[in-house]
Amino acid sequence: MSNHSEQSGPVGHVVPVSTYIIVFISLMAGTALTTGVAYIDLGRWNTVVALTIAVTKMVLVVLFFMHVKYATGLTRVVILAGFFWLGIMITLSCSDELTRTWEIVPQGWNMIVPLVSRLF
Amino acid sequence: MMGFLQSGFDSLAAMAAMMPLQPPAASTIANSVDQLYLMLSGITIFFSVLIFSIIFYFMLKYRRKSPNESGTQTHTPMSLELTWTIIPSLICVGLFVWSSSLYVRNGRPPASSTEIFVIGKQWMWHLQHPEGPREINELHVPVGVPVKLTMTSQDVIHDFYIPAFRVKKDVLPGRYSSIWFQPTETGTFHLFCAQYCGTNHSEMIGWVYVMSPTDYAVWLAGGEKTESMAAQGERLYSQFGCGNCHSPEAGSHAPSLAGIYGKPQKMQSGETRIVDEALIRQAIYFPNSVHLPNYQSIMPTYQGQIDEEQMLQLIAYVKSLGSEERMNGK
Amino acid sequence: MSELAHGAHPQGFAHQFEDVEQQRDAGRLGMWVFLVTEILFFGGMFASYTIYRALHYESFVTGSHLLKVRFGATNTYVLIGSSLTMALAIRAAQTGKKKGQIIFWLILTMILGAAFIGIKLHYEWFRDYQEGLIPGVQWFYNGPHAPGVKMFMCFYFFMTGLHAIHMVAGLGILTVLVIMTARNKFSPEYYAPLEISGLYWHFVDIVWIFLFALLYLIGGRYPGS
Amino acid sequence: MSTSQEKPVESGVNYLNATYGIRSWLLTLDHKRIGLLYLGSITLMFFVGGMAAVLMRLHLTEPQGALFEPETYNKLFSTHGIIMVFFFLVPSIPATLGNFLIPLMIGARDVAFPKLNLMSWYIFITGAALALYATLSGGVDTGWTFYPPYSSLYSHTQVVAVALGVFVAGFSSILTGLNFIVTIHKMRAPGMTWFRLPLFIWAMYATSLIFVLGTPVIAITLFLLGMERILHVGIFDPSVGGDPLLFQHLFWFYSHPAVYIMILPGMGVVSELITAFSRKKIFGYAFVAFSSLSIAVISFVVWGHHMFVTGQSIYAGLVFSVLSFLVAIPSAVKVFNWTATLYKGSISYEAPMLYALGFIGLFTIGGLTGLFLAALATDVHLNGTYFIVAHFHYVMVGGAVMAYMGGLHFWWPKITGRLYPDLWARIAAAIIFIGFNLTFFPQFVLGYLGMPRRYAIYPAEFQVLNVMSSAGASILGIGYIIPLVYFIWSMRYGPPAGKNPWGAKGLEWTTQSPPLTQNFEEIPIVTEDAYNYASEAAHV
Ligand code: HEA
Ligand code: HEA
Ligand code: HEC
Ligand code: CUA
Ligand SMILES: [Cu+2]
Repeated sequence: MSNHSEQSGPVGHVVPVSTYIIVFISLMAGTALTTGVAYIDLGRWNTVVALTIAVTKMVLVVLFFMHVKYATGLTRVVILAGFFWLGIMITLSCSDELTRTWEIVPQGWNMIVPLVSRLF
Repeated sequence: MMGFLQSGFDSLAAMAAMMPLQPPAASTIANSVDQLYLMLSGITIFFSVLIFSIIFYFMLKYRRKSPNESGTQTHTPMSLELTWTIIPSLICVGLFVWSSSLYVRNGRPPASSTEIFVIGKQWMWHLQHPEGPREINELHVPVGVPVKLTMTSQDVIHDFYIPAFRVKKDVLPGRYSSIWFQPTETGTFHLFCAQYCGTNHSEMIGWVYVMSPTDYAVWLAGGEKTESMAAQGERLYSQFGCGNCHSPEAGSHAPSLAGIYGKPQKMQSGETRIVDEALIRQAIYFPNSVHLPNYQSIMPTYQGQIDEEQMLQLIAYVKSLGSEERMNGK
Repeated sequence: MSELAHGAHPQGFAHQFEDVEQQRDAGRLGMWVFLVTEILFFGGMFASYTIYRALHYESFVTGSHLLKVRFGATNTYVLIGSSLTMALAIRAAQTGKKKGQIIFWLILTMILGAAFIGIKLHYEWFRDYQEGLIPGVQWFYNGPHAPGVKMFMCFYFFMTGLHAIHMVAGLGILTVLVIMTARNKFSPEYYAPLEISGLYWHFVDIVWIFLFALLYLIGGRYPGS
Repeated sequence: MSTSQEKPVESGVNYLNATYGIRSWLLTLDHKRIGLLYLGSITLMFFVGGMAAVLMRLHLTEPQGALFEPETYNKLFSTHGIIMVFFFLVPSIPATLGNFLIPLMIGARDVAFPKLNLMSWYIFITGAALALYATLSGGVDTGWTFYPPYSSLYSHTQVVAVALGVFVAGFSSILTGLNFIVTIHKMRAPGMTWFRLPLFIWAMYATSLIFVLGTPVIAITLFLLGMERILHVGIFDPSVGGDPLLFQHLFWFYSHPAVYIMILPGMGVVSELITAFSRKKIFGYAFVAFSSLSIAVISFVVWGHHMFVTGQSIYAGLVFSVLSFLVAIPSAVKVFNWTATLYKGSISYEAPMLYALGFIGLFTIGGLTGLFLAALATDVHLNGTYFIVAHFHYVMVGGAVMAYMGGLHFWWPKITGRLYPDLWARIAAAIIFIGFNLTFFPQFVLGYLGMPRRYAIYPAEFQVLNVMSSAGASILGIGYIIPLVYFIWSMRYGPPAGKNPWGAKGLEWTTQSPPLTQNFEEIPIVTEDAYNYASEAAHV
């Protein structure tokens, strides 16, 4: 057969309840943290922190609630492809939208810094 | 018999005249574009002929002789695969370098260009010369002088296209785009709208008249007398009370506009932008989004009060403000 | 032919497959591929959002401050809770618990999901409506950065709206699952519909995690931001 | 014409006559029947779109326009483009031949999700019905590209209804792509490893990737456009700080890859045809297979080449230009490998082969003229002119439609169990080839001369070339009607085809024609590579 089992055993991987509870508590804590941090002045870093926490939460959900930690390479490739393509879309449209004010001859790489920082 | 042949040639010639294969090439960049075009045509013809003839040759040589025959199995030499991967890649690199450098070179207007302003709207072209004259669907320019067009649209996206000059650019609402050209011969050339813009898109066309400098001077002088664009802009400037803030005597604190055009300007965000048409327009329509360090955002928006044409005149005026003195001299 | 005789297959086995395992793998892969399409579906909005936010940063901050963080955060907790109960429902099926237990977790998930929508409708959208913050429907805002704020609110409503539609669809799916469980369709050998719906539910949760961070918390909430 | 000494249809039962009645078709879960449902629907759409083309070409015989008001003309080319792209060419090969052949070729009983498959047809029909309804009740005049702010704020036509139709049809693409990806991953017969797959399967796999990764984006884009039009709240409206070019980015993020949705399946078909009619293993199997994948991937990073003159930043322009040249390389690899496959083959010239060879030639021309457009300096002149119209008809009609016709002719005996008259088929292929070139070659010249596209009236000096083009279009039209006639004729009167009339390789030719509902009595075990014509005398 060409098909291979994605997970071991006939019933798939059973995750212990304790793991679920730990993940759940971390997610709740993450939400509290991200809301709390928003009330502290970190300047541009506010967004960076908020996004980092969001990504961490997403990874937790994907790995444990969605069982990707126990899944095959194919599943992971599929997920990564989704984010990679989203990345293509954002990067290349920004390559236009954020460089329109550039002169024909760029004024040097120092232009990039304020440009990238505008994203946050 | 001769006569018959002659008339045959004549009608062929007439056909050829009716059916040219190349548009007139009437600007300084036209020939450079045509050369690239010819090279691309050469490549296309070469590969098409190559593929077609190989196919025909194989078709004849290896045609099936008996119904039960099967092909002689060949293996795939790696070297061959690499050859026909690498050669097209090299050709592509060459084409990219050629076409991009040409594009960048062709796109940069000489500093000495005279500037003409264009507004596209459904379905006509409004043009205004800095000296003041306005035109609709017609553009008069002198031969041999670089001309820069600064263009915007009042409604949808249009596209300003002069085939004989090989220039084209979309004209967008809310933005300025520009092209430039330097005509090399006098004559009359097509002007097209090349971006679909609604019902009469195909009638949004006109003519470009390239004239000798003397004819052009006569044309400029003729017609009804008009103020220059900068002068019209100056009137608007006082009419809308810009000077109430933007002048040294004014009570409120606003930056001086003298000599700012074309200079880099530091924004509050830390970014540096060149003061160009777009920035001036943005400052007038969306003053909130142009934050200068050391200034309060007190400038009101003029959206809805100043139209695109007046905006261009104001810009022409701001551009004309060479130095501090000129402004104070008023 | 498969070594297994067809008669030996459990409930829910479809004829085009060779065995249960192949069917389960196919279903799982199919769901993941579907979720990738969802990533790109929402992604079109996220990409536009990113660009406009870079171009109109201050308007977006102003707009963000019009949103009600308290309810956004509450809803995040609610959704995370629903993800946990969903995971537990599947676990109950996996480990062959009584169907009552599976149904209990499913219903709890539905209650949390419905609570999310209720909070959203009542405390956010309805109040936004009263305050005239819905572009194109009811719009009174004329504070600073009005055009950009309007743009931001468009993103807010489109993104949370699409998300809410996904929630409603999720509730529909959960209803079907409850019925299927009640009819004894699931066993530790066959619980694919539960598992696959779970993936969907968690995905919708993840989208919200990002919406919360990106819509409610731009530029911080501290005084003077 | 047939080399087969087969007995006709062995057992009387097959997927066509296994059950009877309208219900058995409308509720079928058989991938082969669903393929036929699609075949019927898209053929209808093709003739609707073709009718619009014929009217356009008639109108353009005179510079002032022979038939219509400009507004009507605008609606015609918009309808033509929208129907041809979204309702004919995008679903054409995948939904008909793909549906029919994928399970047969990989040795499966059906696709992974038959119900989804049927659902995708109903979704498609709903979208198509919406689009047709909108066309009849006023039409749409935005062009197939729907650029705002014209489409969102200025057009007075049925933009929302048509956009909704395209939106809905998009979901049928997504489901088809999803189904194919899972089927190809999970349903292959024992021994059918990835590198034994027929190249058609590789091409369908690459196409499905684009379906799945690209289509959601056009859906959300049209959704935003619709909201902007209905609520007058601007996402793209420049007067509130929106950017109309953002729409173009999102639109082309899907629509550029979509042009490879149209060509990749065609390339897959051609790989099958070339090998079958030269009775040879394909030259460079791995190269052809991987070039499909690389085309699919690279196609997602070149979309900005449609925006060189629309005001995109010059930096983005440079990036997109170089990437567009890059996407030409895998196509070149394919063309050379097909040509080399003919070398020392045993070539015969039945109609499918004629279409395949026509494809190679016309796709080469169409593809190479794509390079004129990928080059920034020449694109400035050629953008928005008939040169582009010629370019894309060479790749879409000369390429994709040719391949589709070739594929239909090749697998028709398998689909219906009947043979069509090969002489007529060859005549039609020749007529199509000639008519096609006469229609679209003059348009290259027109474009270079500067004639803009989407023009209802045009300067008189372009008339001669336009008349040539219109003449070609009528020949082309006749060329398309002939196959319609003999295909219908053959369903009733065609001689039985037997299992394998062409002596071709591939699992689908090991089944009876037409196949059983469950495809195979017993799932085959694959032990050899694709196109293994060396293993035995070519025919069975
Ligand atoms: C099936 C559809 C299809 C296909 C396959 C292609 C293939 C290509 N297209 Fe085309 N294109 C369209 C459909 C398609 N296109 C459509 C519909 C539009 C217009 C949309 C609209 O505006 O309405 C368009 C417009 C379009 C533009 C935009 C023009 C503009 O608006 O200004 C550009 C620009 O780069 C472009 C480039 C290319 C390139 C580089 C390829 C390449 O993939 C081609 C690769 C193939 C080859 C190169 C030939 C084979 C190679 C050889 C024989 C070997 C020799 C090769 C080398 C030396 C490199 N196309
Ligand atoms: C899959 C894609 C596809 C296909 C197959 C075709 C097929 C054809 N197209 Fe199409 N075309 C597009 C996709 C396609 N086109 C797109 C995307 C555009 C851009 C739209 C836009 O600008 O928005 C376009 C635009 C376009 C234009 C430019 C309009 C303009 O810019 O003003 C023209 C002009 O000649 C044209 C002609 C044709 C012709 C003659 C055919 C022929 O091949 C059609 C042949 C078919 C038939 C003829 C039908 C069958 C026969 C009958 C119905 C019987 C009656 C007829 C006779 C007896 C003669 N097309
Ligand atoms: C009420 C005072 C006021 C009025 C009236 C006013 N401005 Fe301004 N303008 C300002 C201030 C303050 C700034 C600095 C912007 C900021 O930091 O927000 C400014 C900035 C500008 C700039 C950008 C300057 C730069 O260096 O980038 C331009 C251009 C400009 N104004 C033009 C005009 C024009 C033209 C008018 C009349 C139609 C006008 N302004 C009316 C106060 C005013
Ligand atoms: Cu203006 Cu087309
Ligand atoms: Cu493209």
